[in-house]
Amino acid sequence: MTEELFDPNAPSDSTVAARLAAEALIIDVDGFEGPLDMLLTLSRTQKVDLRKISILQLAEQYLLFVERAKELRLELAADYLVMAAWLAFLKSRLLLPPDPEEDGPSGEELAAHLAFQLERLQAMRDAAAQLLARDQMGRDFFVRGIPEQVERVRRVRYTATLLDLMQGYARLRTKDEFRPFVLDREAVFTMEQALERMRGLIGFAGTWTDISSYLPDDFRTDAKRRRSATAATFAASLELAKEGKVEIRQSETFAPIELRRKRHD
Amino acid sequence: MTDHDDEQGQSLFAAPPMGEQERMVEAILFATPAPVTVSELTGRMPHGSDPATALAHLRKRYEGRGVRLVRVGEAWAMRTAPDLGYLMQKETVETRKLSRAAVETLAIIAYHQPVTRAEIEEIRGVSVSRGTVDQLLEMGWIRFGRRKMTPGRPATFVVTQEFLDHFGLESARDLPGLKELRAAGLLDNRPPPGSVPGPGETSDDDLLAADDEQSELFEE
Amino acid sequence: MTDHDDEQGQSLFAAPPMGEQERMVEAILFATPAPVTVSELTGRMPHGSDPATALAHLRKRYEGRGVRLVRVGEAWAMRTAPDLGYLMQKETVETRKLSRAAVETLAIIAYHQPVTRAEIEEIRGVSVSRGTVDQLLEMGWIRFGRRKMTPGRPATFVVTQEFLDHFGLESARDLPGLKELRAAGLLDNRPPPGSVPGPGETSDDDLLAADDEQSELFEE
Repeated sequence: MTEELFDPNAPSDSTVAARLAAEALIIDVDGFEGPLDMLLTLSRTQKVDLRKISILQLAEQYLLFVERAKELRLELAADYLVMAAWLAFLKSRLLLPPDPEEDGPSGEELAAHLAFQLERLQAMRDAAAQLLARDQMGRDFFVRGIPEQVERVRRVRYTATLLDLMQGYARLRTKDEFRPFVLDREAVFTMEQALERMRGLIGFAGTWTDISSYLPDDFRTDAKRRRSATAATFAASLELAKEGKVEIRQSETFAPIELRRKRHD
Repeated sequence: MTDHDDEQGQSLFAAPPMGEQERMVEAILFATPAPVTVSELTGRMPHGSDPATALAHLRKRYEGRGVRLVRVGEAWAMRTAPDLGYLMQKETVETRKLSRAAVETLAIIAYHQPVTRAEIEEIRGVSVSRGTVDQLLEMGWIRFGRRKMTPGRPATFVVTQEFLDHFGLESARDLPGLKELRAAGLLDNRPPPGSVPGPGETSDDDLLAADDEQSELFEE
Repeated sequence: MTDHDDEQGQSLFAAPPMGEQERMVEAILFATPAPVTVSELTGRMPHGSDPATALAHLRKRYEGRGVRLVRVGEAWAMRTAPDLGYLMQKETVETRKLSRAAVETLAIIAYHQPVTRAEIEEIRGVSVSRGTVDQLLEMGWIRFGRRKMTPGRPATFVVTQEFLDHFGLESARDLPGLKELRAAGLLDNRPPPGSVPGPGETSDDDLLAADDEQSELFEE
């Protein structure tokens, strides 16, 4: 619809054409899909290959359009004004000699990219038209009109999301009974602990005493803890015997092991 | 093929050659959602056409093929050859969530690969059923990796490219680590309901340390 | 993985003769309006069948007929010959009138896929309305592709088999003018020098990554 705004046989006087175009654009600004679309439409007035388009001229046409819109006190959408500001900047870059102090892209580079964008948009429009011109299903060719009764056989496909996977893993790693690489010391009474405990108690062991009485209270009832504490206490007793601090005796196999402080006579 | 060319001259406008008419009947019968009568064909085909003859030719052409031209009352339609009826089964795929056991096993393989069955069981704390592993193998999400150089040379499992594709990962290394899982609120330090919090509850540092150890353990 | 099974099956059950296989493929494709993949054919045909070869024979058999065997992406379907379209009753739903925005968006997705919303916006110079994308999704012509491996992991869009089917394309590589557009550099995602105003502003990284993935998609 917007294409019709421009008569292809109009006089090639670009300023007249541009003015006419600008007027038409103002009336029909709602018909445009944004500033890039409008630039593409404006570029048609140059009647040259998009690759040879004068971006400077295009920028001037666009700025003229915005000026006219302001004169008519028409409100333009923000992105049209943003584009106008950018084109004004581009125009100054193209007209002024390059500032050696400045690092940014040159006016030519910016202009070339805008030309590329316009050409690409036009190419996509042409591609869309070519696509729609193809033979289409339901218009040029048709599918089977009487599908056969096809019996459905159900097959189950299993699926999971990344979230399921991570949650599953997190669940495992936070499971209380699961700590595969951290030694569970809850039920372990170490020899060091036993030694420390016995060193404090040994001074009172003047008479033969069953080593089981040296087990800490909280390691007596639970079988696992008791086993660990017994082993540790026994090992600690041997250590103390080696140091010459205690004596150990056992009357027969499996009889209670007893110890007392070694007297130093 | 077109031994009925003589019909051409019969009308003011030449009817299409019989070969063409046959194509037309074929296309119309194929696409029309109901059986088509001869008079309907006559109405739709160019003037001077002879659909009855075209139908006869077409019927012959489809003899012994996978589809046949059949008469339905006064009309004609194409139908699958009766001996091929058994092919008319279509699998419908029903998508179901993977079981918790399978998800956990898969997660362990993804995070710890290459990993042996024993290692999976150690981490899950329960034995891994054959069915679970088979299911993951069949889905193409895991495969056998290289055997471990440990006594018994146990087989290991690794995840496949298909797995990575399904989950949109470039490599298993892209799986979020424990820190990220925690940041995302997926790793809750509170024990799951039902379990008794013990005095030796693992701290964040422990978990992270464990993670390090574990990668050491599984890197070979 | 199933090599073993195949070998077993082949030795136990002889595959049907090729002529029979051709009939089977014919019957299955006639019965179903939607394109059928080779793997679905394999699944429905007797063990040891070679649907790819049967399809090649069948395609030849239907050359120049009123219906044709056409390829649609990875699948195959029977369709009427386009030159006979005028004979058909167009009571079938006319292609819904697509807005200019929708047509352009569709073309951009087809030619640039996989493409993010930001890239579509960069090309069109305007923001893409939800409705446009929704309409194309609803028509089944586009779907979500894999997320981009760029910051934010944006979703991408790709065209579907239904899209190919509708426009009679064998694959996305057969899009009209694709080669020329690529040769002219018009499918490159050229990063803007500095920043360009517009809602479709995209970072350089995104654009470069997009370019890689695109070439990946089309080079197969």
